Amino acid sequence: MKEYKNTGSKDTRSGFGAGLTELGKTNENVVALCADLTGSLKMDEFKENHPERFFQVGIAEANMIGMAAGMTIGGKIPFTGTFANFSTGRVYDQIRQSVAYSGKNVKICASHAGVTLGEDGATHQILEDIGLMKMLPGMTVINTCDFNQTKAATLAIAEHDGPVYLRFGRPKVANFTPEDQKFEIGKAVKLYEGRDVTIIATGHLVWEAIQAAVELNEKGISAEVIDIHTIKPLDEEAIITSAKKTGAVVTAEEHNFLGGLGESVARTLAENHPTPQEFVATQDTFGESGTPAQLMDKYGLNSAAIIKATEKVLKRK
Amino acid sequence: MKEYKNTGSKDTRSGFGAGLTELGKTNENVVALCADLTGSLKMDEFKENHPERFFQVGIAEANMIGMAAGMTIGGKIPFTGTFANFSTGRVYDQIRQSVAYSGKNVKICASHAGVTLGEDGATHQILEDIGLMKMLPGMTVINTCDFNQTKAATLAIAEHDGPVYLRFGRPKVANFTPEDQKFEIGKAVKLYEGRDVTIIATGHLVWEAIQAAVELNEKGISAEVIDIHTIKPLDEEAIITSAKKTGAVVTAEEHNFLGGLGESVARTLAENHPTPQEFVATQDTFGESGTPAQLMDKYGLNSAAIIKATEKVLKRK
Amino acid sequence: MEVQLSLKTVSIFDKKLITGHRLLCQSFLKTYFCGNKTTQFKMPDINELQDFVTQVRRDILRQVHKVNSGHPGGSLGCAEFFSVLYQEVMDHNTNFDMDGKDEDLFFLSNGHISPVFYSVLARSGYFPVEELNTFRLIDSRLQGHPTTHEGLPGIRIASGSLGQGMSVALGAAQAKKLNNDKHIVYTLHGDGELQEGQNWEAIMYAAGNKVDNVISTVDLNGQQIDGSTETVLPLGNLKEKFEAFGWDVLEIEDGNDLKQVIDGLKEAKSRTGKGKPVCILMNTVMGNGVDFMMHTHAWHGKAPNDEQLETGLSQNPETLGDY
Amino acid sequence: MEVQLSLKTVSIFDKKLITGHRLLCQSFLKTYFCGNKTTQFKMPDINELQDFVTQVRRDILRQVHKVNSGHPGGSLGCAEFFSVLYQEVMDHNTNFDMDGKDEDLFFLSNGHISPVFYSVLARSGYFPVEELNTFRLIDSRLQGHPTTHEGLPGIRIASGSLGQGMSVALGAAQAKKLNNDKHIVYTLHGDGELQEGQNWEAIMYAAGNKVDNVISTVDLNGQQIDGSTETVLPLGNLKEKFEAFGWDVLEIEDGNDLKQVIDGLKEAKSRTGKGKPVCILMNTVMGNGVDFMMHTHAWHGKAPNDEQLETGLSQNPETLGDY
Ligand SMILES: Cc1ncc(C[n+]2csc(CCOP(=O)(O)OP(=O)(O)O)c2C)c(N)n1
Ligand SMILES: Cc1ncc(C[n+]2csc(CCOP(=O)(O)OP(=O)(O)O)c2C)c(N)n1
Ligand SMILES: [Mg+2]
Ligand SMILES: [Mg+2]
Repeated sequence: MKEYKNTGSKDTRSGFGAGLTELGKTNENVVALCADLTGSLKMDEFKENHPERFFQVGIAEANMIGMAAGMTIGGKIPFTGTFANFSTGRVYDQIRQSVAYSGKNVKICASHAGVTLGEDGATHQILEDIGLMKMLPGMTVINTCDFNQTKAATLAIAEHDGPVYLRFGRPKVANFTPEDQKFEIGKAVKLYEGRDVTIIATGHLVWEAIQAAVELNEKGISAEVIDIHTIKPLDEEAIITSAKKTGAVVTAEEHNFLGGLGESVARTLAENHPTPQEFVATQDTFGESGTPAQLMDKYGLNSAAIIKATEKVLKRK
Repeated sequence: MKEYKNTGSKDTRSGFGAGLTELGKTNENVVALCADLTGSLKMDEFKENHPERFFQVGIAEANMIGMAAGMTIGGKIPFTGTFANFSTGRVYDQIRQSVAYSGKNVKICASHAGVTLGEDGATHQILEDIGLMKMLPGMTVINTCDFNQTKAATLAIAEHDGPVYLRFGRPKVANFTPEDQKFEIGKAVKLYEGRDVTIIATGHLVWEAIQAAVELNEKGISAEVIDIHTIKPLDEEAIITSAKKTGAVVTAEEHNFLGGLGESVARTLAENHPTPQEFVATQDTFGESGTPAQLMDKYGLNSAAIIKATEKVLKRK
Repeated sequence: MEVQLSLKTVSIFDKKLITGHRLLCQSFLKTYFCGNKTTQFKMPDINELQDFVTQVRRDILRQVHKVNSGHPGGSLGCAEFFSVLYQEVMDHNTNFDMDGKDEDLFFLSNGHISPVFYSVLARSGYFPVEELNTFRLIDSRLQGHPTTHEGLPGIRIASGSLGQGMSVALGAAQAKKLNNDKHIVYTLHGDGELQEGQNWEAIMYAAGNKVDNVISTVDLNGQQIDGSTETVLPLGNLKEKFEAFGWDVLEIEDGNDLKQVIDGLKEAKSRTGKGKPVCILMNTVMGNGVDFMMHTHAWHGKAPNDEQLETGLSQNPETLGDY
Repeated sequence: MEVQLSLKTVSIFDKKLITGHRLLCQSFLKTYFCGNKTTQFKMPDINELQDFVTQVRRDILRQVHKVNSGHPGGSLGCAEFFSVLYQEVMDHNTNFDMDGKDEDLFFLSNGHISPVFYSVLARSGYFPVEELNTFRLIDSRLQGHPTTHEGLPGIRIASGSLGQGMSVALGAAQAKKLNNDKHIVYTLHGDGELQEGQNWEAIMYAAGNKVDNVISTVDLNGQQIDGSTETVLPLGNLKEKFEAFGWDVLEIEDGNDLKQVIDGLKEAKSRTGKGKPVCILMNTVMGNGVDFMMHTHAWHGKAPNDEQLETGLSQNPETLGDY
């Protein structure tokens, strides 16, 4: 079994920061906007290198989104940065009208998604943002799993013409995808080939899925693991092909089981190849304060939960 | 086959208005708030009868939601009224924090949902609101199908303790459910028993589903029709039982196929009884200007679309 | 006499325009040379402009009447503003390019008054005037609210959901500064619309960041959907508000008087580039020019019936040719 | 001497309190009779209050230090305000009832300064002070930002996402009017928080609808996360802004001076019921009372390490007993 090595834990938001810094140097059309969270978003370096291309909008996310839309008129490629809740739910209608419906080339970059935001608690821990953004026509929705992938995604979305939602997180997590990876929007990455079950994971759950697959392998269960960094457009072919092969699916996401990746997969399969599926996700509750690890544990967002779900879905085959 | 009679076309929003008027007389704790759309929401009568309990907040939906939350402190039962887009996407974070997470007894009542809003076009035609609201823990989500049901639902939600999203529409549509119905939140209504396919419809699509079932019956296809006015909490038992019986499902909603009722049903079945399913819904596009009928037609939201979907899903059984 | 600059945006070389602008073109061919782009304005012919405005009013009524839907009240009140802006003030290019570099830009925040916007865009040469016939019809580029989604030339952002336009304009204005483009970004907002908090975010940002290449006009017609702004939610003293927020504010006492609108916009333009965003508080009459529609919110979003249309049109006789 | 009214909300009959409030109770047993509800305030003992504030500062530091997370800066700057409000000004009932009829209410809009809120609630008798030990821990009622979700007495709305609190307060204030309840609704807002547009919607509503049973205080510490408000997004003249929006505005020159806070809140209270909402612009020092935390945004949301905690505590010696 292939071994995925953690080359040193890093936060995904730093991957975004590194990507943005690089973009600042290579693409002069890239501008960045932030709503009073420059440090948290790791945008300081971009700001220092290019003060004229950095726009501090204060605590006014709606204005930030509108301004970003306006900056595309004039050829800029705006990257907005704030926490995931304030990047989506706070400004849904602004994104809807001024960005998505208007077809503007805005990159909405969102940190601190999910319960791993930690101690700040539920008002800051959005578990619905994937669902919010995936419902907008024309929106690309990406949730990256580690530092390297986040950096690669940040570079890739600058090349993509159209609105993008890029979701990443706060805590340090394993960094295991290749440093030199090419990030293909909309293309699922198969991490393990398997026969018995397909585990489709996104974001922080990808590393957990790898751990689960290793453990399952020891138990004699062969798990196919798919890193589905792009939730929209969804790589339906990869999902259907794998589900046909294994006949059982587990989805894993740091998100409410309502409206997110899990439901997108269920819908894809219901339309093409109905398959038993289990949902590793939060179960329609708000989060709470705690350390990221405690919360992943309490809300069933780790390899143990994936293993449990796998065992359950296998019985349903 | 049972005949459902249109007792005279009426708009669902007038059902809301009638319900609110009645509540004004019977429940002195009921207060109403509106963001400069009193006439469109049919709240005039309540306003005239109880000026002291009617709060005109102007074009400031965020403030309206916050105020409604605050009014529950002091024992009021606030009903907010504006268009569906401004009731949800515009104020998602306000609903999330001040209403849902705070557990406030606010009734968010939303008219002009979906493409049947008509000529105003896409900025006003939200096709994501069911998805938005269903992802919020503790939120009850209701989409009514005709005048009588909307009125009954309006009365029922006043009795329910907790946040509710009530979605209805603009155009006159068939009024066919009983005038004296008891509205049970979370309980699906079976309109036809059937063997071959389960049609699960909500809102304006319920009448279309009835028409489809009648036509399908003539073609020798026995359709079970479920009016699923409550999308959350979802009557999963009714769905699973019916799917087990028929082995094929069509969902029908005036909403994006991403994130709405269709995906909730797909998720329920994937977890319990994987079943081929087709989705009558908008296909991830924005709406546009046009008459309600033209738009229902263009976006495949009518009995013809339901029949086509049924025929397709039957081939997949 | 400086003739070069009036009605400047209508290119007679654009074939699509010839039919629709028959009268218009005839009239200005008599007097003017039509340049495609210019930068200053001098001595506009008020009578020509008045004819333009009258025709725009007809267009508004006919668009809305045909589909029995749309917003005549606010549109009529802003006919002078749009006409002056596109015919006399803005340095713009009818050869539409989304980026709008090296030209002035305009953003309509209160998108519901699309009928006046469409009429003026068409009659300024952005698209054939005949297309006004498709207003709010299915498959049309002339959506109920302006949108980029259908590729209508002249539109750079969708609006309709109120309160978002100023933010967009500020972004465009900041992009202009980055591009060393000295042109101006104009916006229009409803007065009721200012109840939306996002406006005040933008208003605060603009002053704090010295976005002084923006001129935002407020259509002070005192009306919104449910009644007068005074009964719905009083806006109080808007001049004080904008000034307290750090803007340079000027007023147009009668926004339905062409001369005042021209002077007001000229004055506003002269105040740009001085470290403050500029606001024009423009008093208008909702439904202006159609007697039974005036001074009331009743026609905010209601179409005239056949008879009412006739009355309205008779008060605004054909000048440049109906589409 | 009027003794009845100081520290009035602590019920010595509440068993849960006895331990945590040992020192506190001892101190006021000496002088005061503890009533559960009162309506006026007179001659508070400033030294007693100062001890209360000092203890609150200790509580803030200790809460945040323990979990290495939370917001000490804004909390410290508002220690006087909260102490005066709950100890001297508000007519409130520690026997918590969500509806809060016939008592004053308080809403914290800038929810991140929960440490000061929790400390003052606990020491006013809403819940055991020992519970401060659970701040930001998993399964705690003392969430990172205040919430009703875990049933913590004293909290009537969740906050944390900025800008929503004034709207909620206005709703509660309108409900009070409907209920013929003459009590007052108090709110607190960060200065940076005022950049959120929803505030201005609420501010406009309150004036337009004469919501004159509300006293909103702005914590003017001049700091937010990324720097001073001046560098992030200047708020300009807030007095002019609130006044242009129709509010009655008063200022507290030094919001870390107990007497000024008491006088300011008294004065504000006397201005309620006169047709205008009342705003207090309260100048504070972020991080007040802990020298190395003062006058900088650096401690907005950062916890002290062990050593820094010691320094901070040494500058604020135990007065009422640590939890
Ligand atoms: C966010 C939002 N809320 C509500 C509406 C519905 N609406 C459309 S126009 C209007 C009134 C606007 O008033 P004003 O800006 O004064 O424009 P006028 O009526 O004068 O044309 C309202 C409430 C909307 N389009 N967008
Ligand atoms: C809607 C929203 N946007 C952003 C944040 C992140 N945030 C938390 S506190 C804060 C700064 C608040 O500044 P201020 O109100 O002055 O409070 P202070 O720093 O003085 O305590 C920000 C941006 C938030 N909590 N909510
Ligand atoms: Mg108006
Ligand atoms: Mg501050």
